[in-house]
Amino acid sequence: MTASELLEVRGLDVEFTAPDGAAVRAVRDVSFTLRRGETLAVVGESGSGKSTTALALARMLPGTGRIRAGQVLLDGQDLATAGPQELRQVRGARIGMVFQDPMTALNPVLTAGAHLDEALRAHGRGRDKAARRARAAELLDLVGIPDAGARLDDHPHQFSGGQRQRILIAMALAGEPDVLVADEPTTALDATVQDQILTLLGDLNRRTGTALLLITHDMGVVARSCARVLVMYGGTVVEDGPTAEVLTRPRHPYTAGLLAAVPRLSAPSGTRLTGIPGAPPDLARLTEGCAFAARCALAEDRCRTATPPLAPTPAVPGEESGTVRAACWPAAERHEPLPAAPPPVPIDRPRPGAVVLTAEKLGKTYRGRGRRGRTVTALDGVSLTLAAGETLGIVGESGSGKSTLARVLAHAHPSDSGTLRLGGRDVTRPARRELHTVRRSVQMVFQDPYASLNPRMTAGEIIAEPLHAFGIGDRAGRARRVEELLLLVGLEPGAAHRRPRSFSGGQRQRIGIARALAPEPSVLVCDEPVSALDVSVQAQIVGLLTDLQRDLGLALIFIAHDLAVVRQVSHRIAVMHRGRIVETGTADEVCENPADPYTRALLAAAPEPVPAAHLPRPRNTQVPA
Amino acid sequence: MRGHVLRRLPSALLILFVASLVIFAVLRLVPGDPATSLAGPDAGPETVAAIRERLGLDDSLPSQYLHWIGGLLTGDLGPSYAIGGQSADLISDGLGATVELTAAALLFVIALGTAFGVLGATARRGWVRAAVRALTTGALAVPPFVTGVLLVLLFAVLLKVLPPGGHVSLLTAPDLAVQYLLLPALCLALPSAAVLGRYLKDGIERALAEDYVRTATAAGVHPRRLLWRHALPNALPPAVTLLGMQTGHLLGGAVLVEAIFAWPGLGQLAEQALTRRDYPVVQDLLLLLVTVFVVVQLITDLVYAWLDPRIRWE
Amino acid sequence: MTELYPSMPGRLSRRSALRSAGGGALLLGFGLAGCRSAVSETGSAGQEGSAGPRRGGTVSVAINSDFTPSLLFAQSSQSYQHRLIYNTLTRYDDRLTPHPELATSWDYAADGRSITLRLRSDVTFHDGRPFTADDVIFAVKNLQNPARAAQLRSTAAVITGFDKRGDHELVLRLAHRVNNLFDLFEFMIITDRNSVEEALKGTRLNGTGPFKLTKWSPGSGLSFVRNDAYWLKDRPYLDAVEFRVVSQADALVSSLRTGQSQLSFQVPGRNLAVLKDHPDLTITPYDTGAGATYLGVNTTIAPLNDRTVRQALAYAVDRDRLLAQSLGGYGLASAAPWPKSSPAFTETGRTHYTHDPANARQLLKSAGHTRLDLPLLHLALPGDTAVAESLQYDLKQAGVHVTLQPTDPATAQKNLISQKMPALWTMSHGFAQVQPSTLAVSAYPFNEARNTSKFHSAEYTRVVQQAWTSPATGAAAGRLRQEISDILLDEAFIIDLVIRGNVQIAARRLHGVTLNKFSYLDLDHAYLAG
Amino acid sequence: MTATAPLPATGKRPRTAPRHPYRAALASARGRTGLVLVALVVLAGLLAPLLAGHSPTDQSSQSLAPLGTPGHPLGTDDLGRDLLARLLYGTRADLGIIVLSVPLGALLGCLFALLAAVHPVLDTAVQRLFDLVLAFPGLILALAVTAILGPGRLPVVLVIALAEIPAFGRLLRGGILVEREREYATAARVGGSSRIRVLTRHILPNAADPLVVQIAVSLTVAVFVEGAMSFLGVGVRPPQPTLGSVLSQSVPYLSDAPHFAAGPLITVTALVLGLSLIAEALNREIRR
Repeated sequence: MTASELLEVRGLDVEFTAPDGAAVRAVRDVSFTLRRGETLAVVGESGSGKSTTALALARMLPGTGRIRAGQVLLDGQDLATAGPQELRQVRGARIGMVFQDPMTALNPVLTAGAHLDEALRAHGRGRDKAARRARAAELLDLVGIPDAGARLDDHPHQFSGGQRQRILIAMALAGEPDVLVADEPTTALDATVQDQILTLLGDLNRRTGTALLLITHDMGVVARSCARVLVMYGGTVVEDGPTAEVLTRPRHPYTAGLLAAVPRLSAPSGTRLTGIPGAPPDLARLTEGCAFAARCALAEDRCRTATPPLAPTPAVPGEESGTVRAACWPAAERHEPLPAAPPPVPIDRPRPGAVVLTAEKLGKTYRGRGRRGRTVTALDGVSLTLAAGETLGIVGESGSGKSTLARVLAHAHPSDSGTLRLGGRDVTRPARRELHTVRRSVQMVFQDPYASLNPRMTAGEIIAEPLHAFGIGDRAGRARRVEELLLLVGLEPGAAHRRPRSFSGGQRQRIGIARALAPEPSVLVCDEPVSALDVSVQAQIVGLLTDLQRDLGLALIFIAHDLAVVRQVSHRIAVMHRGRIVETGTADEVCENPADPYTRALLAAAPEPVPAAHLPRPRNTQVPA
Repeated sequence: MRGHVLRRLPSALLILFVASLVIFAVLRLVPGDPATSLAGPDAGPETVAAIRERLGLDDSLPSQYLHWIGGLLTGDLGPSYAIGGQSADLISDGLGATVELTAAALLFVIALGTAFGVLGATARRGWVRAAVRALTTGALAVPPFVTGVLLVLLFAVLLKVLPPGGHVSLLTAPDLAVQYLLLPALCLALPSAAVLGRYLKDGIERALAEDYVRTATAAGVHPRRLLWRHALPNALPPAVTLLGMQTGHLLGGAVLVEAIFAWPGLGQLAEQALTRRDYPVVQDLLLLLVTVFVVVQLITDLVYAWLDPRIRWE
Repeated sequence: MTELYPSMPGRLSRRSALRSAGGGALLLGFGLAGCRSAVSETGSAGQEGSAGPRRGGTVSVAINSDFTPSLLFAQSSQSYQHRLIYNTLTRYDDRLTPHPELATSWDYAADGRSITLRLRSDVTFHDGRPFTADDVIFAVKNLQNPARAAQLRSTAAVITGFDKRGDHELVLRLAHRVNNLFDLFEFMIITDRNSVEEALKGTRLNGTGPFKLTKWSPGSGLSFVRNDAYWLKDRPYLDAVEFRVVSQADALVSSLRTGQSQLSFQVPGRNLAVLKDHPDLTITPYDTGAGATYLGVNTTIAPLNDRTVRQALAYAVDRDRLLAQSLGGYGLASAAPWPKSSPAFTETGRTHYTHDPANARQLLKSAGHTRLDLPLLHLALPGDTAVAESLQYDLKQAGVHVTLQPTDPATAQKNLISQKMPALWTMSHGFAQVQPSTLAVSAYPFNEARNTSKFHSAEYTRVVQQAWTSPATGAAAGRLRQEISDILLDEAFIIDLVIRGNVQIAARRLHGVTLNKFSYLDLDHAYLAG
Repeated sequence: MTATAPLPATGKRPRTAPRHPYRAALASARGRTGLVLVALVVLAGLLAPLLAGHSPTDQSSQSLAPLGTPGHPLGTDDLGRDLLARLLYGTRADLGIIVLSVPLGALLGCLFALLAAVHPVLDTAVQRLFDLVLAFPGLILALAVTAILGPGRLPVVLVIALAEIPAFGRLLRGGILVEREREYATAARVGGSSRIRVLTRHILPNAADPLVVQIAVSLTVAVFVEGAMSFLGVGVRPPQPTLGSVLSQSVPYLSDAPHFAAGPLITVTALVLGLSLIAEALNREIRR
């Protein structure tokens, strides 16, 4: 181990005990090193074990988690076997950590100053309270909180999400650690805020020499922030190498598939992405062999029987050998890049028909609770039209009013002002009977497939609920229709008898779509339908929605914060900001020639998975897959 | 804060008004008669009639109600029918003793409840957790009338370290008063302490699983501080609400405990007054207890807001 | 309330050291270790001395219900303080012979229609005002007022005229002869006529008794100090008396066991077992009988209007078991209401009915019943419930199935005096311990004119009136008493079960405590031995 | 979106559908112990007529017989009644009371909570009603109710139910307020379900979880209240034994005949312990 090797992980195995008593190996045989001042990304989808790996470093595993085997050497000290006292001295002082959700990671009853004070006093930084307070103010200033001294006495709820993440970073820096472990630090944040936070992390790395271990699912974030990347799948490292190399010339089929599934802002409207078929593996049921074998197009027999080791791969043209390691039998013998994935396929979709939905000057304000009754204007004169067979994309950051718009359009909430027409009829404030018919033609798909399905009902009951509500069919007829719908969204009919808990995220979203389609609506409002899904699954759902539109002639409202996805699926895009639509136009036009400064800011902040410098114009490139 | 109090005032007054009606009505529904209980076991009808006349029990019910409420509004709580003296004097005498008992019990509830909660949630040693569970289960399972007698047997009869019952005012002889106070307060507090302990245990376990505790752990904060500075303050606000409820229970439970420890408080007074159908005393007393409950609720809300900064700023 | 706790003796004994240590451990955080202890020694004495009578000391009396000023002139469950604050005119001995108190001597007129009382002249009230014949006149007139609810009102009402002969001699003229005038004199406390309304509110109790009331703390107790100007020279011995209200039986027992209280008469029989072997306590049963537990029968409800059925009930109950199990063995199982000290007591009367379920069934059968279903009302208090349960079981053995109706005392009282009792009830009555005739004119359950059982009989009325208005002694009196007893036993509208005497539990060092016939506590000669 | 959850996200194990949380709770070690304890007590109550060798009301002259007396394994009480029989029948009586009163209180509480969900004005009214019930000292209430209704099971059941109404009502009201903001509720509304249907079919089943835990807690409270009422002489009509009445009858003999109190104390403790274990297990599973 050289002096520059700060952290070395050897053969790390982490195990959890499932509620039924079974042992689940969440991380298996993970090894990597982190040098002083280095930036390393660990990327993977849900269940890949990336967060567990990060938590295991400082022995912060929750619940039943334990390190079963392996070493975590920090300057030669093995943290895997360290006592509580030693660990406390390492946490914060040598390894600083930043977690995903800034909304819950700060203690609501403590002030920002108290948080920093806690972190400082834990390692005896600062002689007394006053000294610590001064240092706390410095730290807040360092992470870019304006008017730091005065804000020390504010509580977390008085800060914005981005500011909270900055406070967390300040906390992690309080002990002047050698390495900062950031676990999905920007996932809960808007793109523009994400951009600022990533910039901050980069600056800190450069200025203080703190090494950065960044855990993320987002290839764009990896490309933007880290020199080296570790790709994890099914609890193991499948690929490891310099970011530029891995992202442009992936060796492992999973990495390639993942990259192919990431929507590119540069991809034009009306194209289709290829997702990875299947779903990530069940860790409790993993046996010997490559975890990805079941989903891999290139899998061979040995992939299913023996676990491939993480080994250096032969050099491919344009790269010096041995910089990339991959855990893949075929990759170890391949001397050329993986066969090129097809470029995004343009979909043949019918021209949009007649206008079905018109909104004019919709307004909606929420009265804040509490005695001041602070009001929030969620919609401020929003007008739009939607034609049959058309997809209107709506983008905006949190608080822009896009979700409110979705709910007003779907009559989940009434609007305060403006008019809403459906097929020429004024349906702004429909009577009870009329509301019923309106709802039948406008349905909604929700963001969170976990929250939008009633956990107490079976999939069949959930899908049949609108049929029941609109009085469609008798009992047997409804059962047949449920079966049809399940097939339509790509689920087996047998799924009808299972409850939401037993489905994966993507499957749940399919159930949500089936429910929305049940009453045969003409308009489907999709509120962030894919933002809670893994990238590989995201592509499948987007594809499904596009197919359904084509087959059923649906008019779609597609709301998202990710411009790349929106561009891909939409005919037209409306950009929302502070309750207003600041720009509308065809999808390609808005993305290529944005007129509004806000749109430009949004576009600039969106991280691209492959650094531009390494990538020729996407249209001509053979995107590896 | 003043805004909050003012906003709650109308509904508080409404509760009191409805409560006064309910109290009045229930008391009239209860069989028995102040005059017959006052007349003694061997009285004839003329004696009863004379007493009814004297107490104004032959007036119409609305007029009796208005007479009572009118008196209250002018600060006159009325005479006691059966016990003797003025209702106001009896209540103020008992109130002191009950406030002492309830306050001491509340202290016990807080101290024991916190100990139960913290130990139950964080103790590493299995036997400590088992002991806490045994204590909380026992406190809930053994009724106060048994606990009380057992406490007296142990501390007063066997060990002879504390008096078996009775009351000395804290104002006149605090050192002695505390000795009289210990057992009844403990007896009254145990069930509530067990409930609070369970609640806090749950709250602390929940809080310790929160992200912010992970944040603090990652910053190297000592487990002790994690508990006291991070987890506990978050478990407290809901516990305060519970404590507010429990104060009502403590006041109610005083009926039993005061009897066992010969504690001359409102519980004994209430029971005595109800037994003798001393209408004015029962009415005043129950309305007072409802008022106390309403005020405690209000205080609970304020303390909650004080403990939870998010409420303050809304 | 200041003096409800005796102070701690000076020398630190081993026990008190232990106590300080234990108490200190318990008082942790109160910073009180080493302070005064609230645990008292058994009765605090004055100076050291021999076992003989001596001055000084405080006695703490545990009572189970508080003083009720509005019932000052009626006999209630709690009359112990009456003879401390006040005096009566005369006092009975165990054989019902009156002895002087405030009245020094008396003469009946030959026709029994008037009596001349000579009063003590050296008596003053606590406020210094001398006691005169006017105070006696007031006391009698006061009891004639129905609002006072005095049980002996009928006797007081017989006094129709007052002839004062100076301040200390008085002739009472009577409407007719009564033989229970001295019951009245035993019962009637002489209060200050100027402050009777205040007395009824409990604010000022001014009497001539051996102790002055210094404070009444409702719900907590009463405090008395020695009346230095008491007319009985060098009495009382005690400096002070405390009454401590301890309503709950177990708490009462604990108070005595720990020496917190030195005297009580109200420990229920069931709770006495624990005190029996206590080294510092003595238990003294009084066989004079202050009350009796009875089974009341509503004679208007079929088939209880049939005397045979009532007699069957009287045979069905097992008085001895009831006495042993529900009353701790303190009392006298008896079918007649009279205690042993009563002139009406006879052993044949006592054992007129004994436990004989077979006979009971036989009687029921003869009345045409094999099974009866009846309600039985009782007070919802632990002791009363045990009695009722015991009765229920016994009656069931004779084929009488009763449903218990536990009832709160106020409702029971209302039912009792407004004649609304169900078929059966069980309660206690008093007034059998004095002149037998008083029972039938003063105790409501036995009242010939109007009673809870709704029992009427010209014969009973005649005998009672005759007994009341004839001389208290002599063969005729004895015959009339026997007649009353016979009627009561034969008619069985009130089925007496157990005569309950007062049971006195006192600290071994406390001597000279007595009660009068109405349970007024007399501490004139009481003292704490060294 | 990614796994910060410790365990590989549920729902990725199609091999077995996850068990219903209640069943999982009862299958946990804690839940199983609790279940066994409660089951023992319940069985004792149910089988009282078979297990007890005597009638619980038969008296004899053999008062306060000690443990192990031939024919009376637990001894006898002051009136010479068999303590085993009284314990078993007492348990039976208590079970009868609590299984009636707690569901009744829960039902009424839930009805009020549903009423509160209809309109803000009703909500305020219902909340004040709960406050009012909570504000009355329970035992005084018990004395009054029993005085009005007369002795017996009914007042005991009513007093317990009354005391439980606000507990359940407040809990469900809070749950409904939270759940109706959830997306699945919005989804149901958008899907055309009527208000009533959204409330009863969607929100209610999801808001009901804490109620199940509360039932376990309330059963404990109910036993407690029954005991207190027996002690105050307003319990079940004697001579019918209940755990509370046997206990309060044993109080005078606590120092001389402790076995008198031991039976009911152990039974109540087992019940309370069992219920609290079940409540904890449920809580854990529901939160999971």
